[in-house]
Amino acid sequence: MATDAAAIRAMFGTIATDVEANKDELCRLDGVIGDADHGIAMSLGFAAARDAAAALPDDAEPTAILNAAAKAFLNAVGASCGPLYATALMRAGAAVKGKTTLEDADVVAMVAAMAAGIRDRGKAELGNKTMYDAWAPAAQAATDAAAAGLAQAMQAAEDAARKGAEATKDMVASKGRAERLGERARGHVDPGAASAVVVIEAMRRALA
Amino acid sequence: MATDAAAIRAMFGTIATDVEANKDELCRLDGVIGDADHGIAMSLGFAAARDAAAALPDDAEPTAILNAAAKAFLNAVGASCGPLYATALMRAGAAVKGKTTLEDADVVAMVAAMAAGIRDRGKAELGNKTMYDAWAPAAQAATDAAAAGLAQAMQAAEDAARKGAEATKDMVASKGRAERLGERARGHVDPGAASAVVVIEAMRRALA
Amino acid sequence: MQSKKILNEGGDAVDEMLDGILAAHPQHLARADGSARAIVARNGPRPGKVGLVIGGGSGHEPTFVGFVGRGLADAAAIGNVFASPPPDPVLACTQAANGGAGVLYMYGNYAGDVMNFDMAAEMAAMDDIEVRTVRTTDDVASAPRGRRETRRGVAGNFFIFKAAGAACDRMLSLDEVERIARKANDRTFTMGVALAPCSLPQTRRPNFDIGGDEMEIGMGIHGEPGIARGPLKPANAIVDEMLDAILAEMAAAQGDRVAVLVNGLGSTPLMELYIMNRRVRQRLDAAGLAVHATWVGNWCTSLEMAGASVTCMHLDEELTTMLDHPCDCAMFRAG
Amino acid sequence: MQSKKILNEGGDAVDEMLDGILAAHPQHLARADGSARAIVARNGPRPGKVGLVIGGGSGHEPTFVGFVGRGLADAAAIGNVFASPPPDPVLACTQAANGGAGVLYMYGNYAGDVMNFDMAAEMAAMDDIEVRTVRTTDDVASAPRGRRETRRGVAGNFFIFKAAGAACDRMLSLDEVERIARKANDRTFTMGVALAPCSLPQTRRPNFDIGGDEMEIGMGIHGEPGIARGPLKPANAIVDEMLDAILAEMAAAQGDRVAVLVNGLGSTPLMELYIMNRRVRQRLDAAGLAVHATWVGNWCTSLEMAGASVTCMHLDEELTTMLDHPCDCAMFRAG
Ligand SMILES: Nc1ncnc2c1ncn2[C@@H]1O[C@H](COP(=O)(O)OP(=O)(O)O)[C@@H](O)[C@H]1O
Ligand SMILES: Nc1ncnc2c1ncn2[C@@H]1O[C@H](COP(=O)(O)OP(=O)(O)O)[C@@H](O)[C@H]1O
Ligand SMILES: [Mg+2]
Ligand SMILES: [Mg+2]
Ligand SMILES: [Mg+2]
Ligand SMILES: [Mg+2]
Repeated sequence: MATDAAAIRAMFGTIATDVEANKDELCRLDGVIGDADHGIAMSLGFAAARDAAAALPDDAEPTAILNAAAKAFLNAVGASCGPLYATALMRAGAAVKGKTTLEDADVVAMVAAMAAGIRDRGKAELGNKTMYDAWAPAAQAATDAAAAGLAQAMQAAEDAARKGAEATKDMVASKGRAERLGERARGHVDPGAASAVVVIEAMRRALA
Repeated sequence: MATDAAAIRAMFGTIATDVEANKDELCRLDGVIGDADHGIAMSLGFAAARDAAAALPDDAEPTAILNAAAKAFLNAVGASCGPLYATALMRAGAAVKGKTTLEDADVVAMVAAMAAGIRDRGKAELGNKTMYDAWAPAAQAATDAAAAGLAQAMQAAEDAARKGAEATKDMVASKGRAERLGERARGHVDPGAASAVVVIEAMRRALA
Repeated sequence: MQSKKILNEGGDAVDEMLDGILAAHPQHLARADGSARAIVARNGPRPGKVGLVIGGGSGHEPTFVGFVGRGLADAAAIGNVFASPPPDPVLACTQAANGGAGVLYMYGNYAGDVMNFDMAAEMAAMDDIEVRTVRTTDDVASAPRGRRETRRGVAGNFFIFKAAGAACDRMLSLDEVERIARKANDRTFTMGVALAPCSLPQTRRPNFDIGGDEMEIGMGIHGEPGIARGPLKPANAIVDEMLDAILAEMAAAQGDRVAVLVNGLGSTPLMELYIMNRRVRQRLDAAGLAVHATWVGNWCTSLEMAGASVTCMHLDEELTTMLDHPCDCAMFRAG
Repeated sequence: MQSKKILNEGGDAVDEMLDGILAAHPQHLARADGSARAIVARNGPRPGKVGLVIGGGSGHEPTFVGFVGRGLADAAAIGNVFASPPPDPVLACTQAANGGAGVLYMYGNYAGDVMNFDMAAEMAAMDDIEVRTVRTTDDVASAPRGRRETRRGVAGNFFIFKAAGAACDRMLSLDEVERIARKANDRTFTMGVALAPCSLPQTRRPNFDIGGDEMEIGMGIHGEPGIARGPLKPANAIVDEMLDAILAEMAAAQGDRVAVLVNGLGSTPLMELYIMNRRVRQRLDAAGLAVHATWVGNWCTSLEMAGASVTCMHLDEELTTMLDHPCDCAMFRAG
């Protein structure tokens, strides 16, 4: 199944809907170890991304859509997740530059590019208790399972993201707002990792 | 039973204790139609009055005690009840001027003088929904029953005060903080009338 | 459960607060000799100037103590929380503020304040100090228009005291100062709304009950009930209700100028107050009125009550001059 | 039950607030061309002057927008509630503040702000504007002394921005301004305590849970957990805990001078803040330190959070000069 511009537009719709549905829970998670706004920021960001994607002409290429979504997300949000997802989406756009329709491998490359963008922007490493702890294993799993087809690759990504997010519970944060909590952050899932699962699951449902 | 300076000192002790015990309830009543501080003001005022009375030399006359108590009450409190009780106590002092011990009739005169002091200071009339609605009938009842002895006179005063306070429930206020409430003040006892009952009952227990 | 407060003994709160104020503002404020509750401006009182003495209960900070300073009040008498000061500190203020040209008392129109300040005025008369009194009555919600003189004084104090203080600072006579103070009061209109109660330091218990989705329209700054209870409305609707009442009372002509105060009662954030101001400006623009100046903030509080009020002062040339006149107080500067 | 707020749509709160701010303070503030969230001082930026751009999430008013004005910040970029502004308004501020002598970014040290301001700095570099960055890290509760650079910036912004803004206004070079800003940050120490949560306009739900008799020591100004939960203590004990930490860090010599800020988080009344200041002064006196100036009030808030912080700035001659330098902002005047 090839992924065209319309599918990418639809993907932003799915992500926006799913994030909106999880908004309160994400705010609640952020309230425990952060500042209680993560659900708001994510829902604003993906709503803006969806609208920006929808506003482009029908013949816009995937890269243009991803770039427009990145810019819209960033300007609607700021915060931590703004630069992180904006960079992720711009890198996704760069990864598929020049293509009108994406092969399965391109989609997997897009996911991997997003994870790398988050890492580079946030200077996060594995185990820092951030969204990167969901995105990194997701990208790795998708890449590893790419040969088995997009459906399996994206399912593997989702499963790995979920496991990665769950694992942030046992971590002490060393990036982001929770960084100063020390031991008190332990026992609580990182909100950015939790929202990464929502995003990756939505991407799977939309694209695979 | 003659009332000497020691009895008047003791009276302030009794009033202070009783008002203190009713402090929270008086604040609660004031919260409904006023500013929730009447219990605080009354307990501060009578504690100061008690201490001022106690600080005078043993041979101080009743008038001196009442004047010292008046001044101490006023300076500890301000508010509405400060000038009202300070005036009441100063008038009580004036009513027994020159006496070292008070006959029963003097005590009744003292009660009547207190009611008159409150009326004059507050320019209150009967039915204004103020402490005067308890003090005025109390003074009248004590005067009417004076011939039957102090115990009966003071009991009559207490009963009349209680009835008067109860009757403020049905009134619309036209003095004090509740004045602007109009119909919304109806159904609630005036806190100053409620505290008057406490004061008059304490005076009965202490003096009669 | 008791309300949470950062206090030592509740009964010591007012005196400890004043200690903290004097420690913070030694250039502006001092205690009058021998009176813990009479706070005097270091650079205010001077010979030939009418003295302005304000005062009232504590719990409204920066009102009253924060408005003591050159160009505004010469002294403030400080009562217990929500309780008028007794006559003694008022008299101490009077003596400190007296420059031989008479003294004006200004305070909110409450039974307790009236009795205590009147007693002080009688005592001052015995000292041969001429005292006049102007009580503020800006709360339009507290009595019908026909009984303006029985209304409460609330946040409009800010403008009314300011105008009178400027008149004193400009060395006008007691007659003139009194006239300007009365005019300032006559032309100042406030309406407030409360969302949640405060609690007194000594009781640490909410001083009134209100439903979780209700507001009280016209509530007084000590938690006295207002005009009506109703469901909490959006900011614009609340402001519209306030402005409807204020504009009707003010009866200003197109092109007239007003000064605006959007005042928080204690725990309503500046964000909400400025959102209110946005609507106030829309309404005044629509009414063809020019806004000469706007203040937004917690200027007349009720401890940590939630809610806000809007005040409009209907300016004329003289009041504009008085408002623009500089003042330098511990908690308020203008000009 | 939702928290009560005076709002229209929660999502419109920040933009409506800015409308209300601009309506109230037209002499001081304007929007930068084409950017709703870039607020510029009318009389701030000028040729040859280093531009000072500050910013951060909304909900801390009067921080940041209230500190825009001549003698302090030239512009502030305004984010959503508790969220860093994106690079675009920061860049708009940078262009507006640029007088050809370089621009200094100052903001609290939070991951989101770092990423967004760094992106803006990269964009400014493409416009050939030299940008330096000094992040504030005054919250002693947020990391051990050895990791000072990872600490949060909180109410101490007040002093640190003030010092840097004065340095800019005195036409010092970008190197000098940066040096002074870093020194101001290095010598500023804050410790806070929270008693009750705030709630965001969009969720209207308390942003953290806390027991009815508890306080959180070292809580951040967005409700981030602090060092420890404990029973609510009396004011003096709370201040002592704060001052013990601050004095240990500050390591000042007898006779050294400090500036003091007792800051309310939103719904803690001035009464309580001044009671705290009383104890602060007692402790500083006992430590042999001289207090050069004190500010008490709601300068760096967390919407309607209850609680307070104490900040001490360890002055030297240069910082004293900067603090005394006049500034004229919409919500803050000095000198
Ligand atoms: N440096 C970083 N690298 C990667 N992810 C980060 C970094 N800093 C923060 N995050 C992520 O951002 C999330 C918080 O996002 P959000 O609540 O939107 O921002 P803020 O902390 O500014 O309120 C955290 O849970 C974490 O997953
Ligand atoms: N003018 C008046 N005459 C008589 N009593 C009055 C008058 N004004 C107020 N009061 C009494 O004072 C009581 C309130 O006292 P208090 O709470 O101490 O003062 P405040 O209203 O100043 O808070 C009222 O309940 C009423 O009984
Ligand atoms: Mg967050
Ligand atoms: Mg009362
Ligand atoms: Mg009272
Ligand atoms: Mg945030």
